[in-house]
Amino acid sequence: SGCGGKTTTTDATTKQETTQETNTDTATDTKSEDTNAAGDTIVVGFSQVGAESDWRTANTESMKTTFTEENGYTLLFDDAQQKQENQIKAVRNFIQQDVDYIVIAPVTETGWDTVLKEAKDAGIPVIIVDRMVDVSDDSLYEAWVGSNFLQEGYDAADWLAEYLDKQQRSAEDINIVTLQGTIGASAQIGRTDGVEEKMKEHTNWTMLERQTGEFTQAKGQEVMESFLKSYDDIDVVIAENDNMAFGAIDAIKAAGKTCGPNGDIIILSFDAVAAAFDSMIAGDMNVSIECNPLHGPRVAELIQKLEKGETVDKIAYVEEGIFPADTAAEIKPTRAY
Amino acid sequence: MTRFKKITGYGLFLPILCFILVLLINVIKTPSFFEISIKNGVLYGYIIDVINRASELVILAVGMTLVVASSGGTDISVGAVMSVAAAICCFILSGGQQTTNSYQNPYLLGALVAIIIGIICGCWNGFLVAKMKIQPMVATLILFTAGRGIAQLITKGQITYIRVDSYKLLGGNIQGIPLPTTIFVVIIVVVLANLILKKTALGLYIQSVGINARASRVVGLKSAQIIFLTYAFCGLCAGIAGLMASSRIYSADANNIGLNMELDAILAVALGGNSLSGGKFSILGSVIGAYTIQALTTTLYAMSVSADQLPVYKAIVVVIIVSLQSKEFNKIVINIKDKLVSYKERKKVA
Amino acid sequence: MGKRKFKLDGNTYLLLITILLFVVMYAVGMIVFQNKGFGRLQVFLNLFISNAGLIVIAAGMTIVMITGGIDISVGSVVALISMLLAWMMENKGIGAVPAVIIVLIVGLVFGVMQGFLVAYLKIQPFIVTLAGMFFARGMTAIISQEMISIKNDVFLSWANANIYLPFGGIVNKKGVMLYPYVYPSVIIAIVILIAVYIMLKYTKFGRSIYAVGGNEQSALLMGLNVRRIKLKAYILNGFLCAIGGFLFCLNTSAGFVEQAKGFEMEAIASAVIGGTLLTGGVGNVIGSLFGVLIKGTIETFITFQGTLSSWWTKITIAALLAFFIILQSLFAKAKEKSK
Amino acid sequence: MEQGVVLTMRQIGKTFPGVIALENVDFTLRKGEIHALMGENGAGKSTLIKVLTGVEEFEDGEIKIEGCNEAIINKSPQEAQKNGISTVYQEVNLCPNLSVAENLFIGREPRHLGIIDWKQMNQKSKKLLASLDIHIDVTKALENYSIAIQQMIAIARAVDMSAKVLILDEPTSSLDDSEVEKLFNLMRKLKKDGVGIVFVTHFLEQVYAVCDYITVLRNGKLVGAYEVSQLPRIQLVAKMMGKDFDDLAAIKKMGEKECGGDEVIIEAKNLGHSGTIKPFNIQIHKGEVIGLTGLLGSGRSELARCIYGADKPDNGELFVKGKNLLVKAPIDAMQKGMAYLPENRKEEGIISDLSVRENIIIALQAKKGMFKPISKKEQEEFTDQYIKLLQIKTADRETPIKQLSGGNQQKVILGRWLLTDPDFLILDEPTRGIDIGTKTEIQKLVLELAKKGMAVMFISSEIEEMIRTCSKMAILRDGCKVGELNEDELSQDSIMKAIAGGVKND
Ligand SMILES: Nc1ncnc2c1ncn2[C@@H]1O[C@H](COP(=O)(O)OP(=O)(O)OP(=O)(O)O)[C@@H](O)[C@H]1O
Ligand SMILES: Nc1ncnc2c1ncn2[C@@H]1O[C@H](COP(=O)(O)OP(=O)(O)OP(=O)(O)O)[C@@H](O)[C@H]1O
Ligand SMILES: [Mg+2]
Ligand SMILES: [Mg+2]
Repeated sequence: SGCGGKTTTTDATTKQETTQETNTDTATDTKSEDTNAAGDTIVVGFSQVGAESDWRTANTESMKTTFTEENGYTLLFDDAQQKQENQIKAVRNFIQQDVDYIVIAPVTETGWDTVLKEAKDAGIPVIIVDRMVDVSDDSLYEAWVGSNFLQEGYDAADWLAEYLDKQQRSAEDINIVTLQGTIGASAQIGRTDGVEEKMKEHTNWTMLERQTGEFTQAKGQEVMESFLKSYDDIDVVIAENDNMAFGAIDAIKAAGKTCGPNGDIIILSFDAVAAAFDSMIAGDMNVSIECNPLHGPRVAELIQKLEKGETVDKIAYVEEGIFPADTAAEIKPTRAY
Repeated sequence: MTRFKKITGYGLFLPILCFILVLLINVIKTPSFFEISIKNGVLYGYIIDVINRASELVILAVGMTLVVASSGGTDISVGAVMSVAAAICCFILSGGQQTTNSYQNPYLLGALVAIIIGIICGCWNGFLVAKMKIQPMVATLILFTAGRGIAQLITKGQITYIRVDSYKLLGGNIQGIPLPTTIFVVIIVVVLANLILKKTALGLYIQSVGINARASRVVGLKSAQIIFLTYAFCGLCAGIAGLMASSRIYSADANNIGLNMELDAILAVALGGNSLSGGKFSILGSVIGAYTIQALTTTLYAMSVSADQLPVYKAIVVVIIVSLQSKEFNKIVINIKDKLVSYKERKKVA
Repeated sequence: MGKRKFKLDGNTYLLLITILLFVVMYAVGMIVFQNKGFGRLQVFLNLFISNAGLIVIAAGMTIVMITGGIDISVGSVVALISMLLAWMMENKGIGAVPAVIIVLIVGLVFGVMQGFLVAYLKIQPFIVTLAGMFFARGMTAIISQEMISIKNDVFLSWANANIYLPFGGIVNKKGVMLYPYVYPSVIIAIVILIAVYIMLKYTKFGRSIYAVGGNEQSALLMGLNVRRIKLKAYILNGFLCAIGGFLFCLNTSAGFVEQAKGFEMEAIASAVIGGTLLTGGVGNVIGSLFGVLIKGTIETFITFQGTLSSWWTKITIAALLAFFIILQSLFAKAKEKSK
Repeated sequence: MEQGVVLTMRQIGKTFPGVIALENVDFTLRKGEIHALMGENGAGKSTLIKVLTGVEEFEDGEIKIEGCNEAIINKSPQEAQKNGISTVYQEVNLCPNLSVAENLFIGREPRHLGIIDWKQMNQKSKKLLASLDIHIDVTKALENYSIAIQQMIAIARAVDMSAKVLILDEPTSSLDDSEVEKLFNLMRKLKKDGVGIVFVTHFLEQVYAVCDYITVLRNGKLVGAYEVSQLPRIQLVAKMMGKDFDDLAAIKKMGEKECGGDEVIIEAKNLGHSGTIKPFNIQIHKGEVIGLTGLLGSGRSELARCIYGADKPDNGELFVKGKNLLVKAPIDAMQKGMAYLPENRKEEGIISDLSVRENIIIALQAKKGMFKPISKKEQEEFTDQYIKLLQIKTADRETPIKQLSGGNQQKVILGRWLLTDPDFLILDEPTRGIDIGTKTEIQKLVLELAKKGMAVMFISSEIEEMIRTCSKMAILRDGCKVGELNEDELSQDSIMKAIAGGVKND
């Protein structure tokens, strides 16, 4: 399993497609196997964060389409409505429902010791997806599947350096503002840190200000409006998700400035949701760094291995790409979400 | 002295004073706050931002004021209702697709249905409060919980984008008019509400029911009907606010449209000098309260206060404002002043 | 007078109805999810384990609601308490016991401040506690924007000290014998609940809370020190809130800005479902306990159902809540009529 | 302090915005004395009491109480209680949600090891109320009982505090004669024990029945303090009103009433509300004043409420001018020309934060409907008209009604209903808390209205008042209408007999 490194965009998409295909294969395998052996489905309890974004909905969808009856699974889905307390409750109830596997997309990284211990005591393996959990004992979960947010941060900074190079601006002073995600979210931390670390390599880059836009378009716009009034010479906006970038673009336009590949301000964003491609095609956004929500097949792969008694890697990153504006029109139709 | 008394005795004096005080913070901290320029033929500046951004809140506060006045309770579902209205509007306009570049149905249809849905939500709340006699906060808790779910159901859990320029007009600017459209909507809503209250006896009815529902029944008012009406109206306001918020981001974001707006709306009502236990009310007070809140938020942004720490400052300012408005606080201050004066006098004598 | 007949006043009646509805609801769950283990004792105990903090906080909420007030700051205060605990133990190296004592004091101080504003400056409780809500949430962010996991051994040993019941063991699918258990937090919550019950019913202070809520002006004219009573009620609430926050933290073992969002609504809803009036003067912590259990059962239903999407989850919770509230109101109306 | 004096108030001054409520008022109360505080509505009686007990702050003067050399200022009722002053305020001030027993003992509950002894408290309460001849379930919430019972409970509470000074502000306004007698016995007993009692009332005969001393206030100023024996009735009234007054003699029935004909305005057939009033039949003719009489709790108010629809009747039929009327809410009755002045002023009468003007026009406005607002000018005219007619003492027509004295509030409510120009007017204790001068005016008014053809239902605890105004009387007992007395049968004796007839002691 590759760690969302610098793959070219085309590569990423093809890879993605292939993983999906292989998965359907394994799935069919499982089914035949199951009917042969126990005639029983594998019961998977999945505790999801909520449906707070398109990304999350795609993630849920991926799980639901993977763990179907046809593929030999029974999925118990629980939505935590963005509350960790609810997830803890759900896991406890999964244990009582005698599920075979528990999959958690944690709301927070912290606070999992107690309930994971309960699962372990009941002999139920746990797989973590998306955000990591911060527990004292690694053996409390079998594996983790997700994105490498830090790497996404690195990618963003590297792409920017390269882009500025191409524009022959690498020597100029570059002023950056960041619209951060909800403070404390893994994506926010990883992306902020990644960019921050790479900033050290570019002494001519200045981070004017960071402010959270809470991952929403409206807040992103409001904060950007404020930035634009405080600073006259913003060169780059880093929005830690696409929605905030949309808000920023509107604010920039309202202030009488332009953005995108042909504009005054470079817009750098994360997630690469479908709407981001529209925005890039419209020439408003420069780049979006992917955050792949399609975790289902990857998790199924792990479960199959565990069923066979094989050991699995503790950490499994999903594939992720970088999508600059010039390739957007071409790639959009191939995207799954 | 008497004139001064007359001014200070005027009901809206304190809310207005507080609003001005909040603005004055900027004179010291961010002098550029009051600059207004023209960009792209549109007025541009912090003050314009305040007026523009406060629009949804103002409209919600108008509806909330009446709900509070008539039932002595609050409607905590307005934020969720906003998102339902936005979702249904975008759903109709996009014809069910996730994103669209042209209207699949006429805009008016979408807007109308959205507003009607807002009213229906209000009616549901009104039914529970007025007819079923359920306590307002709990009655509206139902839609508060379900609202965003319904909105997500409509949008299938995704953000529905309407990428049509005319959709942005409501939350943006109409070509050739230098002021944001929202201002006009606000003016219409506020004026309309005031007209209804002044030109009919509804205002008196609402106050009467809010002060003493039993006595109001005896004098021939249908308390239930009046309470119901205010909730329906509040739903209408939420519907309009939802359309506005949706237009700003030309999409329906079920999770975030109107998030936590109910609290600010209630706060606006209180900052406007209205009692949350019902009865006498002033719409204008709530309007000023709403602008005060937005002015505070914008001010803090202008001062680069981080969004997640912003509530601390907001809390402090709110406490100061409501303390200033509290009669007890005045009494204490006067007491202390008296004591100081008499102490000084005694010293002089001695 | 002849033999004393068993009479029910309106409020006891409502409490009984609430309890009855809970029992019926739970029974329905047992039938519907018969094959899925809903009937296990542990599922019932989980209601308490998962809601220990909420039980205590709902008790505090009940107290302020009886005075005719409300406290919407509790969710934020819980987050602040959790964050403080995590921050003190992990970043400052303070021991678990002193850390807990400090947060209890913080809760008290918070209660004093809110109580002072409500009782002495006569500012509307909703607004005071709304400011409290903003303040506590903001302070949480100021302390740390990052999540802090609690690794303190003493603290974790409290959190993970399963207290097993000696009976009712079940062998699960994996062949593991599971005995029903609870955590110390549950015991603490129940002890506090009983203490508050006694306080409300059998102490002078408890009764004066009801008097103040029933009619503040009258209470004043009857010679009660209304301000002091209100202040005390808020202080007690702040203290209970801190304990609740501590129990909550035992369950989640972490400090985090976004924690316990919307907790205040859960506490208020629990109290109201349990028969407390937002207008004051009426309420009972036993009712609030059942309010919490009903909310917990609704959530358990959803988990056991296991196929609801995010939005259907919200809608279903709301529908069950609506069903419950409306049923309760119908019973109340019927009672009113028969009077 | 003089020997035997428990309380002195000197040069008390108190102003409210726009009103000088008290100016240079002196008041002296001796041990074992029942001291009447008299004056017209709004004279400042209640204010003087509130100043004394710390409900309101006062600006000038000093208060001394036995046992303290220094002048005291009670900052709160709690302090006043500690200083030995126990008070029954004009409006019933108890907690409706608490049980009767708790209302009696709140703040001083019997405790055992710091824990309230409920059993003892209930027993004590029972005994205490029994001493006033009230036998009710003390564990039930107070709100279940009528205003009269609540008044008795408030009195019992104050009496039981064993204070040096007992203040009773219009305690008898909603009591009937037998209850009043019980109260007087109690007061006499306390007097013997050396308690100083301040007694406010508008019933002159009560003053002469129990009081030793009278202090008269007029317009916030002291008129004088007199021994009862030195101040005959006529003079007392003159002192209160500041002019001579031809007292009760004048209110004799003003000649023969023109019989309003036989037109039946209201007819109830088997009308009833389960739980409060058993099905009854009644016929009320045009120009008739029908009185309802009965013991406390006999269901007089309930009968009236049932006709008006304040409690929706659940069986029987009601005919208004021959047409069947289905009353769902009071507004339906109002549309058909009914009006109802409720007995419970605080809960069902005043809309406290609204101004006098708004309180007066609200019923007419409700009747007209939302879309026909009465113009501001008209509103002001109406208001001024009734302020004048009923001599309402208010600083301004925009004053919130809650700032008016109790009696003046009652006048506003009466004005509210007269403004709707009803065909059938129900008055439940209309003269409650109203001073003697205005009371006569109101009685005259009722007769005048009847003469003009209005049908009136009149409920009052004062039998004399009823005899003076009523042309017919219905007798109630235990929530059941048991008979009617015609004009020629009306006399104190016959009524008493009818009420008592068949009453068993339980
Ligand atoms: N809170 C207040 N604010 C303003 N004015 C008040 C207030 N309370 C009383 N007043 C005024 O003070 C005057 C005296 O009122 P008070 O209640 O003492 O009269 P009263 O003698 O008790 O009359 P009644 O016999 O009707 O009870 C009245 O004119 C009244 O309007
Ligand atoms: N002495 C009593 N004992 C028990 N219950 C009583 C008593 N007096 C009143 N009640 C209760 O109060 C209810 C209403 O009584 P209420 O006093 O209003 O009747 P009423 O005839 O209108 O008398 P009034 O209007 O003079 O107070 C009665 O139906 C009864 O339930
Ligand atoms: Mg008085
Ligand atoms: Mg009565």
